[in-house]
Amino acid sequence: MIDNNIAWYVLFAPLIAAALIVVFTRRSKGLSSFLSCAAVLASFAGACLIFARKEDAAPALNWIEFPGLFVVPLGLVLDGLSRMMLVVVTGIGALIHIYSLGYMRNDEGKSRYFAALSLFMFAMLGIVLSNNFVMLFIFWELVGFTSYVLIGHWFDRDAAAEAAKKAFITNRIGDFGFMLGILMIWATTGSVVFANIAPRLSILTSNPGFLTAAALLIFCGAAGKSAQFPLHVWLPDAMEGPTPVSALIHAATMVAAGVYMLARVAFIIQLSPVALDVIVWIGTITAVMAALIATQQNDIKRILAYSTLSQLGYMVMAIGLSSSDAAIYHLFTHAFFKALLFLGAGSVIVALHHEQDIWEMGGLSRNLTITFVTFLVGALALMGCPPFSGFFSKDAILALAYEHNMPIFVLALGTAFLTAFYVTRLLVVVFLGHPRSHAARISRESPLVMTGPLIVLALLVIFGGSTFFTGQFVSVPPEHDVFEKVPLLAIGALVLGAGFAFALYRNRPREAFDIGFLRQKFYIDEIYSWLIDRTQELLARISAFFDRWIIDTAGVGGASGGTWGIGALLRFVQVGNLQAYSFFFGLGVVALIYFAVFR
Amino acid sequence: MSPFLFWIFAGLMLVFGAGVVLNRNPVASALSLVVSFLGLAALFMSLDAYFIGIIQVLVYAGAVMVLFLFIIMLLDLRAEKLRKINWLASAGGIAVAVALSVQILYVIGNFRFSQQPFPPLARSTVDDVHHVGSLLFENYNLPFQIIGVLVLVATIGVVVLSKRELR
Amino acid sequence: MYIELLKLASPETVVVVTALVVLALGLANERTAGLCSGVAAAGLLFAVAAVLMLPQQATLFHGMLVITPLTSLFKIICLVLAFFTVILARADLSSRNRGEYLALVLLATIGLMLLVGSEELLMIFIGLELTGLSLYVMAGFDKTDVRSAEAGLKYFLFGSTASAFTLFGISFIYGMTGTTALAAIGQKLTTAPVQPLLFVGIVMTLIGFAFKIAAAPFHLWAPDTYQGAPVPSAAFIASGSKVASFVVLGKIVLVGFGPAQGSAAWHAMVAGWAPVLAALAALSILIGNLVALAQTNVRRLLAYSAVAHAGYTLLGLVAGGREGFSATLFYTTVYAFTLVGAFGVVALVRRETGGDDLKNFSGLSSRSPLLAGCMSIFMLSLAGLPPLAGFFGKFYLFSAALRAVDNNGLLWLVAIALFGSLISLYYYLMVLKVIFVDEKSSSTTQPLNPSTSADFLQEISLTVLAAVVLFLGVMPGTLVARIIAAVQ
Amino acid sequence: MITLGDYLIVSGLLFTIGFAGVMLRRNIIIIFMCLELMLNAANLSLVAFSRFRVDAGLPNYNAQVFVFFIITVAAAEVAVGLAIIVALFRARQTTHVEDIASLKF
Repeated sequence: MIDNNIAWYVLFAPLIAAALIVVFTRRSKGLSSFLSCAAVLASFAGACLIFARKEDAAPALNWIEFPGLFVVPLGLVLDGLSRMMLVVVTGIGALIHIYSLGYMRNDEGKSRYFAALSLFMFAMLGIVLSNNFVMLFIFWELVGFTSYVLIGHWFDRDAAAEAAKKAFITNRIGDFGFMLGILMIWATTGSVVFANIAPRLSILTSNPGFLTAAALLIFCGAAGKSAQFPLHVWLPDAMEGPTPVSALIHAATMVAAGVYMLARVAFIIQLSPVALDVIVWIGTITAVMAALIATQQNDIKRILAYSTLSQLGYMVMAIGLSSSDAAIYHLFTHAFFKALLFLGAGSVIVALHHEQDIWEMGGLSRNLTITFVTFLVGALALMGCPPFSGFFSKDAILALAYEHNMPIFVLALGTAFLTAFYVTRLLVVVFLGHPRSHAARISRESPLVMTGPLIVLALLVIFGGSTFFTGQFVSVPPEHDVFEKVPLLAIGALVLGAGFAFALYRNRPREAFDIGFLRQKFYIDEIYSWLIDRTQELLARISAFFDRWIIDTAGVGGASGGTWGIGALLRFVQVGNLQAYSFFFGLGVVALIYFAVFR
Repeated sequence: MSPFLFWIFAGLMLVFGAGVVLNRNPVASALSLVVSFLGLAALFMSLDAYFIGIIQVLVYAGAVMVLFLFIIMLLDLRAEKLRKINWLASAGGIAVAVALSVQILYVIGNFRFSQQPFPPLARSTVDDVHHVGSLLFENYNLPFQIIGVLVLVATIGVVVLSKRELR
Repeated sequence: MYIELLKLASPETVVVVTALVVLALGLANERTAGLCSGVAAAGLLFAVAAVLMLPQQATLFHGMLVITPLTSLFKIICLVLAFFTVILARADLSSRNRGEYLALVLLATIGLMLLVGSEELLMIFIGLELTGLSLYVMAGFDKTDVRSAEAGLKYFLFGSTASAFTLFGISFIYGMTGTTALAAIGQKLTTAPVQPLLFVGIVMTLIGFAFKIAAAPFHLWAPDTYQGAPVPSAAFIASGSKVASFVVLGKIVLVGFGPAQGSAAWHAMVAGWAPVLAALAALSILIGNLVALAQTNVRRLLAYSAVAHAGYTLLGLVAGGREGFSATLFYTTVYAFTLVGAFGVVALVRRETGGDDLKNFSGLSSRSPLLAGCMSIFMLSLAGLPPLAGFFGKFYLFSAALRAVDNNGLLWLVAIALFGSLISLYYYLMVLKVIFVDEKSSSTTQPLNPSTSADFLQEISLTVLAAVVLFLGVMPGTLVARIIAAVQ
Repeated sequence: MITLGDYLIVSGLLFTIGFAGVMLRRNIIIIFMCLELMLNAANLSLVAFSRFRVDAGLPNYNAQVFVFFIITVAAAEVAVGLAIIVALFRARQTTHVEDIASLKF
């Protein structure tokens, strides 16, 4: 009855749901959402089954096969890593689907939303299960595409459309490098299957420069998807999408895909010390920078977005310190508490009729008790408060940094302090004190479909703290009792940051201090838009130049005699098009002959 | 053929070829073209290709030139008005043309067989019509039939394009 | 022998007869336009059947007519592309002179089939000219539109110049080897010493094909022609003519000029056709993508993107070998189907709104979700997003290029190509953005022509094309396996 | 003594003269004539190669057949080209390339 193909069912259930919605049930919103939820629950059940039966091997078949020339196997990989990710992705995905039933209940495009959500689940599961680079890349792109659709769900809002475009284009820049890296690896080792690349690594190590280039190019892809500096700009803007999407894509799963991919190919990256150095520093820079920016944001979702960036920085840091175990451990715990935080934020936002500015909230702990308690659990985990899951996983990374690289450790500790600071600020401003707006005063708790997932997630976060529970899923790095001072320092930073923020923001109606530099996110967006403007202007100039050069015929006779220099050039340029066409033709011929014969 | 005659006909061909380019009046250009092709036909004959030479004269002087003249008359084209000559464009075009000819001449100069004199023929080639014809109907039968299709295309095209639309 | 010829050239014969019938029908009565299309389509399907009945291997007249699985496959592809062009012509042109137009499409198809099925330079030249002449006339066919004649003229002038260069090159090749059959040329070149005259001959021969596939800097005609010509003509120029040109270009360089390949590796360039094609490819990718960014007319945009795609496709030939050639063939086939589809959407939009600028596409998603969906599949495939056929084609091409030369010598070219496809995403998405997001501005434009049965037929064919693009992306093996098996 | 090289040089010169005309002239009809020059340059070199490649005491007639085809094709091409000019002239009243530039960027 249950055969080996169960992994395939897990993978395809959401795709079938998406197809059914698109083809048949577009008109019926209720049925569409039901289909989508049913599919993801089925996948979750399957994932649990796979998780329980560890002996199952992954069935494989060849997708495209030409012996000796080109083989792309269509295979799934089922190891500890992917089993764990399967459960996390489908589990959190299921919760978020259910939550969406409440959050999106009155939305016009509910069918479209659920179709995209299902498609996203399919793509994400594909990334998790792929056993080769080609499939991984295809699902990778599909994830990018669906997240583009979901971010731009409310495409009639300009900001949402812009954010979607930004996300997509930034990701493409990363993917450009990723694909080049894949091609380089494949060209040298002759295989795209992870398991087959591993025994042939000696070919790569003989050429360290090439290896480093390939590793860094692959990292490019991860940097795009996991929003690492300098490709991080899309993630905060992506908060324009519906909140469940933020929770699913931009907290728990998609952004983690980069880290997951790095863990998958860690065996390649770890061969190149240079690449590891670059990766660890990029991770650290992202962590510190995002934490700094988060301290000055006012939008509740943006604060969470920057905290995501910062936590992803930690994970990448761990990869750079060649411990994918620690990275995955943090990914695992982070997925739960960050999804919890986003869903909590969504509950707040719905209660306040889509108000996202934290200074318009305040005192919500009285009206939104469940949301407050669960949010508090998530926040404590994010800060790294001892009994909760975040503490252990963060501690593992800190210990790692302490062991290998002191400057990184100091910066990581500083980030921990900043994290505690801004999370406490968020808690205090949103939930404590007095309501600062009418909406906040009359707010009411969200319905059960929304609070239910919150409670489940909060319980998971609490249990996540126990090594016994977590150990079932990930290989927890062994505790280094030598470094007892690391946890102590971490708790110190936590207490310091939290206390500082508590003192600063208690009963304060507006921002305590204003640092424009941080508020404007280091002006990185401005720099980018300046660069883009310059590029566009350059392109416009080039095209105008061509325009005049080849095409413009009007006023040849009357072309003002003008000064000799530019005037003469322009007149040459205005020869009338066909003549110029044949001139370029001739120039091309002469150049080619020169190139082929005389060079 | 003696070198003297060769250079006479080659010179004729090139000078009148240049005349096609340089003449302002389309009619004069068309006539230069014919003279140039007469020179070319003479060169063909010097290469013992009598049939091709005669075809050249018949087709170009008899058909193509008439077609050109016909269109020039039909459209009532006079000598080009003295438009402002775009010196820079001309200079660019000439530069490219000179560069191309230098390349071609250099390459031909370095060609291994370019100093090869006329290889002797075993038989007279006055019956080359026979040889060409038999090749045409045996080995080159397929392209010969395709040429028929090609002429059909040209006919349809000319009729369709130059027919006046009735409105 | 003539019986043999008739048997082996039966598909061509079927098409010629169909063309004559269509021509006669069209001349007989102005009102038989629908019948003409039907007969033409039926004739093309008959020809496909005739191709299927050809023997596996045959050679006539020293390679003038060669039948292999490869030529049969691509004859079918050309016939199918012509079939879609005929359907496209139903919606676009007024019924005036329909018979002549369809006859020209059919005759051009014969040219393509001859090109595909020949390994002899004379035959290839005549095939080029036959295709070329028909396409020139097709480009200038619409006399109610001034720009059509201009498109025809530009295409004609460029085409004749390019074919003069090709001919001059062929004469040099003939002079060096004493033959015009590709296989014999290849044999001669392995023993003959390498001479500069040979390279000049090769470069000049390649120019004619660079023109046909619209590779920079011989692409300048393409934007004007794609924009000015009637839509079906432009579609056929961009698809059928390109596919056949790539097939025959591949055969010429790999079979005929094989020994003079040289190398385009970054550190070890060796003179030959490979570096020449590499230069063309790099230039095409850069120019095509950069200029496409600035376009506001969808057909011009497609033209510049066609230039860029010619560049990508050349990568496979630069790589050479069986794998490279297969990659090129697969990519150009996929591209041709995608482009016919895209032009089909353009034709319907043009019919409905009277133009093909980007602004005519605004709000297409609400007017016709089907067209919008098809167009997004075509655009995303051109952009190379998985899981569409364009992605797999690119992946195959690039990997073939990387593996062909030792030590990743072609990495520079692949990097340029990847960079180009990164840029290209921007303008493809621009089209999609206009279609899906710019809703409001469209409500003012009233449809000029209500939809008719011809539209319905076209929508079906567009859906089929979109399905093909999707299918070839998900299961590329079905086509690639055939191509690889067919390429020796 | 006249050699193969002489014929090739003359042919190359004729070709570049023709191409120069294509690039320089603005009257489309004259551009067509220049195209004819280019085609005939190719014919000349083909016939020259054929004469200098003697087998069994006869010139290689294959090239002459090739030339025969080229002449036919060229005539068809001229006809089509001139028809395009007529169509264009009806629409625009001009045969000057610089007046034909409605299609641009």
